[in-house]
Amino acid sequence: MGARSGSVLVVGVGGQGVVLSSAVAADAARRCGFDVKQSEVHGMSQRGGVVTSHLRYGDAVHSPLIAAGEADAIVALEWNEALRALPALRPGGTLIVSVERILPPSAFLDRLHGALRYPPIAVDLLRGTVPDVRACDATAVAARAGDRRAMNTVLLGVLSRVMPFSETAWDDAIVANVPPKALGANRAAFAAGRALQADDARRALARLARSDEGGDARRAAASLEIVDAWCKGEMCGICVRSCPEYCLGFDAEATAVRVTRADACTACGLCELLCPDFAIVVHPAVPA
Amino acid sequence: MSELLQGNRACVQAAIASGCRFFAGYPITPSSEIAESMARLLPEVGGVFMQMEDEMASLGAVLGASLAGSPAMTATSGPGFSLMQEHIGYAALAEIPCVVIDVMRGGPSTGLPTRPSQGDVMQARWGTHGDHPVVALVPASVPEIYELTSLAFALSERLRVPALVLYDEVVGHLREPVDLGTLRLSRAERRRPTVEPSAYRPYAPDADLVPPLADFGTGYRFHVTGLTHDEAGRPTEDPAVVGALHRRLQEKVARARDDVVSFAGIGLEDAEVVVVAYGIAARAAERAVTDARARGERLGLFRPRTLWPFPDVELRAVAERVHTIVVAEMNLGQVVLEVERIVAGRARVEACLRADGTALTPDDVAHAVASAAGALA
Amino acid sequence: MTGIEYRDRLRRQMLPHILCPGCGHGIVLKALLRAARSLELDWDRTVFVAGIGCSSRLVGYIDGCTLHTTHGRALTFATGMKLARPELTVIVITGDGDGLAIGGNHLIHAARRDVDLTCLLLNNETYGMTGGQAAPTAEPGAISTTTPGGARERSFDACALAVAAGASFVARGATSLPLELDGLIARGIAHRGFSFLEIASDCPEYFGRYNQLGRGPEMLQLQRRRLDEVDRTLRAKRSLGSRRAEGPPPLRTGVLHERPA
Amino acid sequence: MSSTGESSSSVLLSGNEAIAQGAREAGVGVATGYPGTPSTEILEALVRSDPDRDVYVEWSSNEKVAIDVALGAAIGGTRALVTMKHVGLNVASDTFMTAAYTGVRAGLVVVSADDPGMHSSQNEQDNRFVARFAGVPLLEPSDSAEARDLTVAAFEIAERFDTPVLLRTTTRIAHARALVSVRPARRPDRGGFRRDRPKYVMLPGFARQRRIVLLDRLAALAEYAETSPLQRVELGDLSVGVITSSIAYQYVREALPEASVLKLGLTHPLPARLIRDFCSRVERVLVVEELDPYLEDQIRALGIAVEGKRFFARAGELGPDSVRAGLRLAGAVAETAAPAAQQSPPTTPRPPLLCPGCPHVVPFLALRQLGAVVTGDIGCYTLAASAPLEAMDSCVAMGSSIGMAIGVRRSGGASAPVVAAIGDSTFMHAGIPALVDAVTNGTDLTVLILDNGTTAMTGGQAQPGTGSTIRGDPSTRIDLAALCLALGARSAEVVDPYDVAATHRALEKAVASSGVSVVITDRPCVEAPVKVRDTPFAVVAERCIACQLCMNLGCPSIVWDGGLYEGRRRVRIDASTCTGCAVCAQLCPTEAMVPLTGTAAGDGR
Repeated sequence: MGARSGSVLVVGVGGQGVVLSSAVAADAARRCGFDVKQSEVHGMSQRGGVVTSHLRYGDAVHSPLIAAGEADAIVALEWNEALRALPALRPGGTLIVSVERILPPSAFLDRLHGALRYPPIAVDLLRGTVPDVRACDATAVAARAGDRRAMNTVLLGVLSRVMPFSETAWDDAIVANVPPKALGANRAAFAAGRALQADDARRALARLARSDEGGDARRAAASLEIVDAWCKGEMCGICVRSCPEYCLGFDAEATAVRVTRADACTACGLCELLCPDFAIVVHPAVPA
Repeated sequence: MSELLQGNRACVQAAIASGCRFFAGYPITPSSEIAESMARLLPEVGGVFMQMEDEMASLGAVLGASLAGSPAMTATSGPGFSLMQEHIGYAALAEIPCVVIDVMRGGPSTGLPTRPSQGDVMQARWGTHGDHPVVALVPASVPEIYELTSLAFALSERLRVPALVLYDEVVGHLREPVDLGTLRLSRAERRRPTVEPSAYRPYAPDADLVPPLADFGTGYRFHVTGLTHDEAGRPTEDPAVVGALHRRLQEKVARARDDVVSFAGIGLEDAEVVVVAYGIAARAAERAVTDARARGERLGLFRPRTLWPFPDVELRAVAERVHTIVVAEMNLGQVVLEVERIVAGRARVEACLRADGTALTPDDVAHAVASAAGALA
Repeated sequence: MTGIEYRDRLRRQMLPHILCPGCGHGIVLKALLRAARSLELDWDRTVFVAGIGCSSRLVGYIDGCTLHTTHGRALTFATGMKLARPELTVIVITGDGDGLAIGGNHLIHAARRDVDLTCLLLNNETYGMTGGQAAPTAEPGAISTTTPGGARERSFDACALAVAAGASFVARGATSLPLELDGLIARGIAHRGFSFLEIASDCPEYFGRYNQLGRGPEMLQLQRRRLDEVDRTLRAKRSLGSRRAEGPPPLRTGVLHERPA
Repeated sequence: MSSTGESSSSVLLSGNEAIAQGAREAGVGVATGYPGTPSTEILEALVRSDPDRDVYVEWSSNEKVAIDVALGAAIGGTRALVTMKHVGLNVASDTFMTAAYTGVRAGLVVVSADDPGMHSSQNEQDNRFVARFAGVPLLEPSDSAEARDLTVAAFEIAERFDTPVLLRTTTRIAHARALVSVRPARRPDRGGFRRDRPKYVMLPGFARQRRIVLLDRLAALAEYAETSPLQRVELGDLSVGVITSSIAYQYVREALPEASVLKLGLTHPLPARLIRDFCSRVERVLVVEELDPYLEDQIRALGIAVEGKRFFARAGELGPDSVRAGLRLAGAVAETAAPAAQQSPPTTPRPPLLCPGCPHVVPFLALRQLGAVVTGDIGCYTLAASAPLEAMDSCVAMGSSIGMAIGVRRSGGASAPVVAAIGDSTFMHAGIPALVDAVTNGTDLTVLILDNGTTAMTGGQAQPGTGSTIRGDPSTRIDLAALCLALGARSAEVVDPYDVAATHRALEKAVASSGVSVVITDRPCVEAPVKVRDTPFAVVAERCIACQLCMNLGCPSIVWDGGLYEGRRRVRIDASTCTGCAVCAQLCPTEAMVPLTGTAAGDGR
């Protein structure tokens, strides 16, 4: 592909508006006379999963997909997805990212220690390998522009600074693709994004850092004291059903409760709280 | 110095003088004056008067107060007495001291609210379900109301039993000159535990078979229940424990019999015919007996002051010497059955009964005696 | 959260208790003991009074001054005791049948008198001790041994009744929200005057079985389903228009009424 | 380039939209299908393009019904389109195979949208073989423009040769958007039905004759394939020739802009002469195709030494990287230094999830707690197999859940209760016969029908339980409970899946009962056809005891909060995504979850 071509990878999480953003950019490209191909994956990925949309434009485009290391720009609506998409970026390419964090339930698996399974948001660190990182808190910008949901369009505004599409083409594409009732907010969001200076993300970063303060990482699993003679076993079963960690089961005769997953216990105490028979006492482990 | 005092008022004065500091009751004729007097007088001595929503509540409150250490009583009449039966049983099993005054009126049901009767005497014995000891006193005069109400408190506190005082509408509303200074007040303190709280077993009896009773709120923690229980107060169905409990409850009263049972008599030493009567009926009988004796007839009077336990040994001794016993009572024959059981053929037993809302008269008794004598002749 | 020690307030030698598997009453007792501990009640001057029924059995397991009275009459004993010895803290545990049927009169009068008592009424909509007969709180349609075709009478709203009768503190809690119970009970005890707390509890053995409500765990969930806000949320929702059954009546928890005694 | 220089005849269309466009231009009169990614949008686009309702469009109850309707339409004289995903063709194949015998009258085009890479499918079957198996012509577009062109051509071929035509796309074609030159739609021709029993009544005597017709037709088609404009020879550098089709063509073109390419649009029957000719002109022939060596094996069978799957993966989707790598491996492109791609720092995986407020969550929470063996089915609820619900033990094909449950039950291998979990749409699709089987053979079984009133997995298409058609017109809604009872189920309890207790209870009761017991959960999908966004819930932080029981729902709206309670993380609800289903509030033991407008602010406790 010659100089008059380019590719943009838009990434995010289902529901964020990845496809719409990509469609707007594709339409802008078309309006500027380029051949365009745009591809995304539907299906299960729309259920809270990763959504990626490849946009390629040029005089003649064959592949709808961008090869690794060939994207001129990545527009990431979410931090984790930005990192996941990085191998697509060509050397010297531009990463446009909102310091948005959408945490999948799998990020919360370590309930005992409260450690979040999510890559730290470190924009400055990233600049070491990707010189042109344009980070912002797109949701905050969009909110100021009128509708926080237009965060994707804020990023298009940022993108418009590095794309060879005219402002008119962008605006026409927005008008053609955005539902009429959201048009005002999206136009404002686009303008705000286009006007954005780098490093509009500092406040968001501070906020996210605060919420990253995890639990007591030193905590060990708790121990449970069960008085078999008082326990009414399977006929009751309240504790077994209440345990958030599925730590409890029954003994062979199902007459008393047994701890089946001792290391998963977080000492939340629900079993003790809800045991009507005084049969369980939770002894939280003392921090080392 | 004597004063003119109504029976119901005498009852109140005796109770307060005997340490009663809690009264809970529900209005009912012909006992209402007791509650009214209590409402006035109890606060003056630092006591508590409560008008409750019904008789069950009244005796419930009395039992609660008693467990908190207050000698307590209630007063009622037949319908209310019926309602109290469950709690009388509770007091008997849980051994909670309390005094219940039943001012008897004509029944059954609403019956004759303002008329006298002696129809509750068997209810007093067997009104609550199950075997249980009961102490029931039957005063025949205003002074005796005073003395026996006082005695009821003493017995109740000492034996941890419900003590009942039964008198009828006539005695309750009767005004008689009374010199309170000359009347006997009985004093018996509730026995409190002397052991450490940790060693306290609320139903472990002393030698007299009565367990000491701690007041709630004094450091002793224990369980009181209407379920049959062991000495620690824990519910049990162990036949050995249950049987022993029932026997002890009976036996503790039996052992105290000599302090409980009392009666009065006229001419018992030489009588050929003896009239057995209690309460207001005994006063008619007394007139009939004294009139007859004035005529030289060998008529006697046996007047129980304790109906339950009945002075049975004493009456049996009398029966050995007489040929006829006439039981005069204002019902269709209740105590007469007990007398027949006690006499057991040693003498003829005849009844002089009246259940029409009016009091027995001396003539009624005289007639009955005469017809008994006639039948004999 | 469970840090407040309550086990030393139990008559351990009496355990295990006689209540059926999954019965919610034990949860209430634990909350009561925690609440008492948090208030630092003088245990020698606290008396627990109960009537007759499953819930009333709870007092037997408290290592304290406990009085297990006759059916329906716990409040009368409590009233007498409190008046005779005002320094006592008197806490009554009763059930729906005990407190609203046979003892209903005592309840309304205790509320009216506003004597400084705390009354916990454990509502499991049934007579458990006698084998699952209809209680006055059983909703119309509820199956019981005495309403085999479903109850036809209206049921009591115990809290509304208590408010109307003059109770100066009225609250409702649920065994499915055990920690909230601590706070409600503590506030009830601290309140000067008659405090009435209705606590939704569960009888899986009878009410749950007869009405196909499941066992303890499901009945706890059902309570939360009935919570006012959950109930309102679900009722307002569009369904697919199918023949889904109407849910049970809502359960409003928290302090519902409070005035100085 | 002028910023206003707009290309007037071209529009950006996805492959699916382009097929709909082509069908409209070809004057299609009846279009049917069953939703299935990546085919679903074809009929939806067709409906959008047809406000005047010239075309009869329906979501059929399954692919077999869809193709029957379409075949009937075709022999009734109206051009018909039937769409499905690749596995849908398995369902439709009974008709498909024999339609090749009967032939059509008006054009019948069957679209099979394959899913290399299994983005949202349970297998990766290469349906090109099905065309060969059935003996029908196979067209493979390589982008949106060709999707339009080949659709138009498919109708023409169908009529010219009196045969159904299989138009096979893949996810990358179906869902990629590219510029397409469009022409106006044509109103459908209504040719009318002509009785022709020997042609349409496939009694053995007639069928034997039609088998011969089929073989003769294939011969004619093979001849057509040699000269069809759908085959394209792009001669360039003759050192390497590439034979390719479909999306692979695009990657090849990009990686080898100078190479000679035989780009096949009609891949069954294969043009043997054309291939031989092409191969004879180049020094070396590579076959680049996605999935199986469909072209490669057939070309080898012609006695031509070609290379293909040696260099290109048989599993998964091809892409510009893998094609370039394969070509490099084959020595067809120079070993250039690949651009130094960025290393990706460690990231957190993001598997697909059930949506916030999804009515499927609670039944599976209950099934997990009941310890049931759950045979699953095809739909969003298959996600219940993954953490944290982990409550599904199999998922094979549409409607398999019930039959498999019967088998598990009869295997003696299940000591736990056996529950078949199936969506309403899937039940209508293929569950009913299996339910009949369970009833008539007296199997003790619980069937959980997850009724959300839509075909949610594919984006909310109407189905028999929806009560509306693909055009949104009201229609008779099938009463699932009545249906199941009529089929002989012992019970059919309808429960609110937002009611945690009721759902658990209903399932517990059902698994304990004998015979076939059905539990039907009744809540609309929160995403489609109407987005349900009721008052969101919020967490009253000071009430949260950080037990995290609510997190077992796997609800994306429930996340950790910054706050700690006894060293554990408190939770927070993301109000912007919470739909207000109130399920978490029923798990919470402290009533910490409250409607945002509720007592969250004025906490009186």
